[in-house]
Amino acid sequence: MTFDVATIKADFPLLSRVIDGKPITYLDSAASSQRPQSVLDAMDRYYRESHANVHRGAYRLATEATDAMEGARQKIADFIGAPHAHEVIFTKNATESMNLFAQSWGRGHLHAGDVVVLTEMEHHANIVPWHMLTESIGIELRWIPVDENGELDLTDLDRLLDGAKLLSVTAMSNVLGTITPIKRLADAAHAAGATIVVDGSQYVPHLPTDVVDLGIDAFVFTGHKMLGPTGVGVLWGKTELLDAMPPFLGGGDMILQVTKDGFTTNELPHKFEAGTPAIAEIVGLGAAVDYLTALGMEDVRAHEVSLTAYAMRSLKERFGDDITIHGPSEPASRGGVLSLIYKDVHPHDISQVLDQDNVYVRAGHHCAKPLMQVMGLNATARASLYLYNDEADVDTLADALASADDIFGF
Amino acid sequence: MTFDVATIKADFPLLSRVIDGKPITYLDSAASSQRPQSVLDAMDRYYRESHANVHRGAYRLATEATDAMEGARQKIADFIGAPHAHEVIFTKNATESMNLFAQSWGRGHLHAGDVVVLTEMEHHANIVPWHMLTESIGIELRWIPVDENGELDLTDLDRLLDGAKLLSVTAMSNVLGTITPIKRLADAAHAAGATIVVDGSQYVPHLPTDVVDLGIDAFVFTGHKMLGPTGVGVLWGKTELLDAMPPFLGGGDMILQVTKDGFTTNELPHKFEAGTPAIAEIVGLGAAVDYLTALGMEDVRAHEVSLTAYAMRSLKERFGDDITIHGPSEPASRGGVLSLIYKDVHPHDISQVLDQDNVYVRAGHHCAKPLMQVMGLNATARASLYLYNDEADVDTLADALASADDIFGF
Amino acid sequence: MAGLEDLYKEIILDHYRNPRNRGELETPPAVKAEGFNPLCGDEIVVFIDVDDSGTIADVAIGGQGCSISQSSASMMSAAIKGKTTDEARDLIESFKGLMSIHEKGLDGAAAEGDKPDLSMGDLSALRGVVKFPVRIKCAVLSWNTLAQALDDARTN
Amino acid sequence: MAGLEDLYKEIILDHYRNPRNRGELETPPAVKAEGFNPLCGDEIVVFIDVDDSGTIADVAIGGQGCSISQSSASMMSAAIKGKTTDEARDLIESFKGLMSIHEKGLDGAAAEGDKPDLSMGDLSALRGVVKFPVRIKCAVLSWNTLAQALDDARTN
Ligand SMILES: Cc1ncc(COP(=O)(O)O)c(C=O)c1O
Ligand SMILES: Cc1ncc(COP(=O)(O)O)c(C=O)c1O
Repeated sequence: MTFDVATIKADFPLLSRVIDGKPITYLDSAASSQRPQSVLDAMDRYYRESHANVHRGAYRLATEATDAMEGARQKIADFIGAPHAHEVIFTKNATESMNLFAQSWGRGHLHAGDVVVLTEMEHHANIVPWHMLTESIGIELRWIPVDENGELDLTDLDRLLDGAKLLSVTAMSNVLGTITPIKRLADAAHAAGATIVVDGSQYVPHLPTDVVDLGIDAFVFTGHKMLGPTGVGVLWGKTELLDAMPPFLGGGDMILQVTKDGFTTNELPHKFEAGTPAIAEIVGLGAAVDYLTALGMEDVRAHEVSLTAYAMRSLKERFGDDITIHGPSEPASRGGVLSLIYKDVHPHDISQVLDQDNVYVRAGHHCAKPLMQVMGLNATARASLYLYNDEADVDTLADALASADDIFGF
Repeated sequence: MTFDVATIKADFPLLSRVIDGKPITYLDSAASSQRPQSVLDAMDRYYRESHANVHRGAYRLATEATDAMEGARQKIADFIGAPHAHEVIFTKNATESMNLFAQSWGRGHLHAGDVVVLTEMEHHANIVPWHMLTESIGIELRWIPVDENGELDLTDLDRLLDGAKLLSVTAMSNVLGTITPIKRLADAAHAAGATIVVDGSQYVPHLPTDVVDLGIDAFVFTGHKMLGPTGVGVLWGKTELLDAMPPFLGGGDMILQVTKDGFTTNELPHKFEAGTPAIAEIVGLGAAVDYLTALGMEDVRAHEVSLTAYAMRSLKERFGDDITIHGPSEPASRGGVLSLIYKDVHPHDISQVLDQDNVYVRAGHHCAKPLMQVMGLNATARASLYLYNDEADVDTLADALASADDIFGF
Repeated sequence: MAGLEDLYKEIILDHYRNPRNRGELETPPAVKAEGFNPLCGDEIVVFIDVDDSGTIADVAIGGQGCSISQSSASMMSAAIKGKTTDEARDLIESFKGLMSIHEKGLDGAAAEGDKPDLSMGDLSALRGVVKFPVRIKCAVLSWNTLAQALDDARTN
Repeated sequence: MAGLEDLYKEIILDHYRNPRNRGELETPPAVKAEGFNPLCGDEIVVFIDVDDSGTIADVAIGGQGCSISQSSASMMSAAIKGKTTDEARDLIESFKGLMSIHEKGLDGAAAEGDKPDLSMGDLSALRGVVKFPVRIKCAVLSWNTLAQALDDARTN
């Protein structure tokens, strides 16, 4: 299958929407991607034909629903190279996944004074759960710094990891696009006797992923950024690690026995999936993974590298010093997340001006306030690229950006 | 609008499925309901036209998505009589709602030795979270007993509530159909100085609900049992109560400020909605509430009472002492949840036999093991009725049940 | 679609109605193991009394459950009584092979285990269960519980 | 659809480019309040110096944000300087009335507050913001922060 963006674009109903006579240019996939028709169809079909509650029913529909959900679990396990489907725990989003890990693993393993190492480029989803443990348990946080190029500064890595219990780090920054050296970080963490959990929210949608090859212990990501529906996220963890973690939410499906005096927990993955799961959403995420697999993640990555290179080159050519593109300058070492500063137009105003031309980018702190502070910024306008974007989208962005001059009078 | 079940049935695509040449008879709505076309359409339209991440974007699509989600919040608030939309907190299911309440309110208010009162007819979702607090904080649980008619035995209510901090109770049993006297329980709890939280998972889908009129402090329910999608649940709480609760999950959207040193929380409802919400599912639940409102919950209830009466009468007439229907004998004081024991055929086998005729009921402990133990049962076969069921469905159930005799040779 | 006659064979119903070795054994000398099916609530209690030569001298079955879990337990008890623990372990493996749809596909006929030599006796009547995948857990529950009891007997 | 010219009026851009009363005041005697817009990251710092007669003798504005939040803060600072705290509170109410789309609908013209008598001066240029509902929070941020500063000044 050749990677033909026009064909791909046609698979995404929303991208053909026309507003006020103009087509739309969607450049906010780092916040949330769009979905192909096949994902919508999979969910619709599930609801029209096979919906019933899972795991507990002996009748035909309940079996179909359970098979659909467990089939999706296997697909997702395969997609990230997980050795066992039962290591894939479904949550509602990456944020819940990280909170589950922090609360459950943290309660089992962390005590007052224990050290957790983060980086300055984390999303709030990988900061606030640890602040909460600082408040409840009294752990200590250390931060791997970010350098001027927007990469992790690993000079002091060994010192930072010394005596640490955990390293929790993003695989790709949602502000800078920086791809972090996860294998190296995993080795360093393990050498220091620490566990490593990785935030793959921006990574899984865009690069071939193999959790075993990365050498990590646990991994979180979210469905809606990888062509899947809202309402579903994943925590992957090694079996031994998950087995040793206490349960997080209590209720139906996660128990083996309940009496008035207590309860015992069910086996993986059920132990961490209390209550009725997001069945249709899990089925939808399975279809999203099918779509990505059919395209081939190597090709998705290649497309994005070349599009990112085009975007960086063409925006620089057109706007010169009037534009700043934050993050690594080398397209091959970053994702297609372009945090822009244009002249001294505030990012919020940039987004407003672009909106006039149906060009959709995000303005703000991107839930990474500590990083913004390190960068000395209050906000950026972020254009993010995905498999359905093409060079024409980048050109439209550039044209729309130029129109800010008319309004702000430069 | 008259309540015409044939018309209603036609709104639910799954109910017209034919398997092996036979139509299906869906009698498992207490586990999960089916969805009308309008709910599927609302979600599909959302994904095809307006999807973007909410709350953080200034552009057109992001505004549409935010308006769709917040519009649904208002509808749901209205549906349960909540004074303020910001009191409606979206979760992934009722189980998460109850865990959120238990963990967050519990941490703020409960200490070792404090008493929480439950009833013997609770679902595991309203038992296990409290067992977990027993383990972590050392609270004490007391249980309101269930009598032979399947109703709460309130003889000792005042003694049980004496000195208690919280009463957590279901508004309708998912095994027996029992409707509990919430107003009376709320008064008693408040008189004893206790807070009351109610599990409305089986109540909201079937009866007109007004949380203010019920006099309760907090309320949980789940989308998929009330014609909504999977992946969305609700916690409602009084503003003062929610304001006084510490956050539950940490991450994006729930913060006001984040630095490397700590964070401050956002206002309601965001404080409890970390990460990307189940946007499409919330929109779908809004459409479900529209559907229910258009039918009128008074009429839904009236239909179910009369159908339950028909079912109890006709099953008894046909099978006499060979059938036991657990729970209150008076249809007006119960929901359409019929836990059956037929001769000495095991419920699991009943469900298997019925499946042969595409009659779908649930067999098992229904996530209420303590109740099963009190009732001296290991399992029941549960047929549960909803607005799209009619007398013909009950008759089909009875015919299919009779065929168990052929196999088990009575 | 599989018919109910594949599931509810006469011999299965016979074991269900007249369960063999139903009861309890004194512990010690016997060991006791409990198994739960968290989905449907089935419970099986297995008592085994292993003598010094490693033979299962006595066995008893308790608990509650559906026709499949109860009859499987009953047949199992009959099959292992008087066998050595090693033979019992082989039988567990054979039975689980019979029940393993994942490797063999859903066709009952091809679902025979890798060790069909071991005499399965009445147990082969349970072969039809693989056509009803949700019921496999019912059939296997007592066997997993037996495996646990054998482990416990060893460590005692 | 509303055009950008409704939002980016010349006078707004003027206040954005040349913000009035930008800076800090010494605390005490001044009081300081900080406001955040958690969605976009805008930050406003308001300093007010209230004299014994209840007059806002001096005001200063700090922080970072978009053209709307910054120009609104600048205009606000000019409007309240020399006013009494009561007058400032009235102005907050009037301004919020101007911005309240919920009661008035999205039509800018009809969005005037209940107290249109109070001279809004340059501020009425912000009226177009109601056509861009997400930007209302930007416009209102400094006013909420002022309200907080006035509360603090009272309790001091
Ligand atoms: C009474 C009751 N409470 C709570 C729940 C849990 O709902 P959910 O599985 O959607 O979290 C259920 C349904 O399973 C229920 O019947
Ligand atoms: C790097 C990163 N981590 C975590 C998240 C949180 O994802 P979600 O909002 O789906 O929980 C995001 C996206 O918002 C992200 O970009």
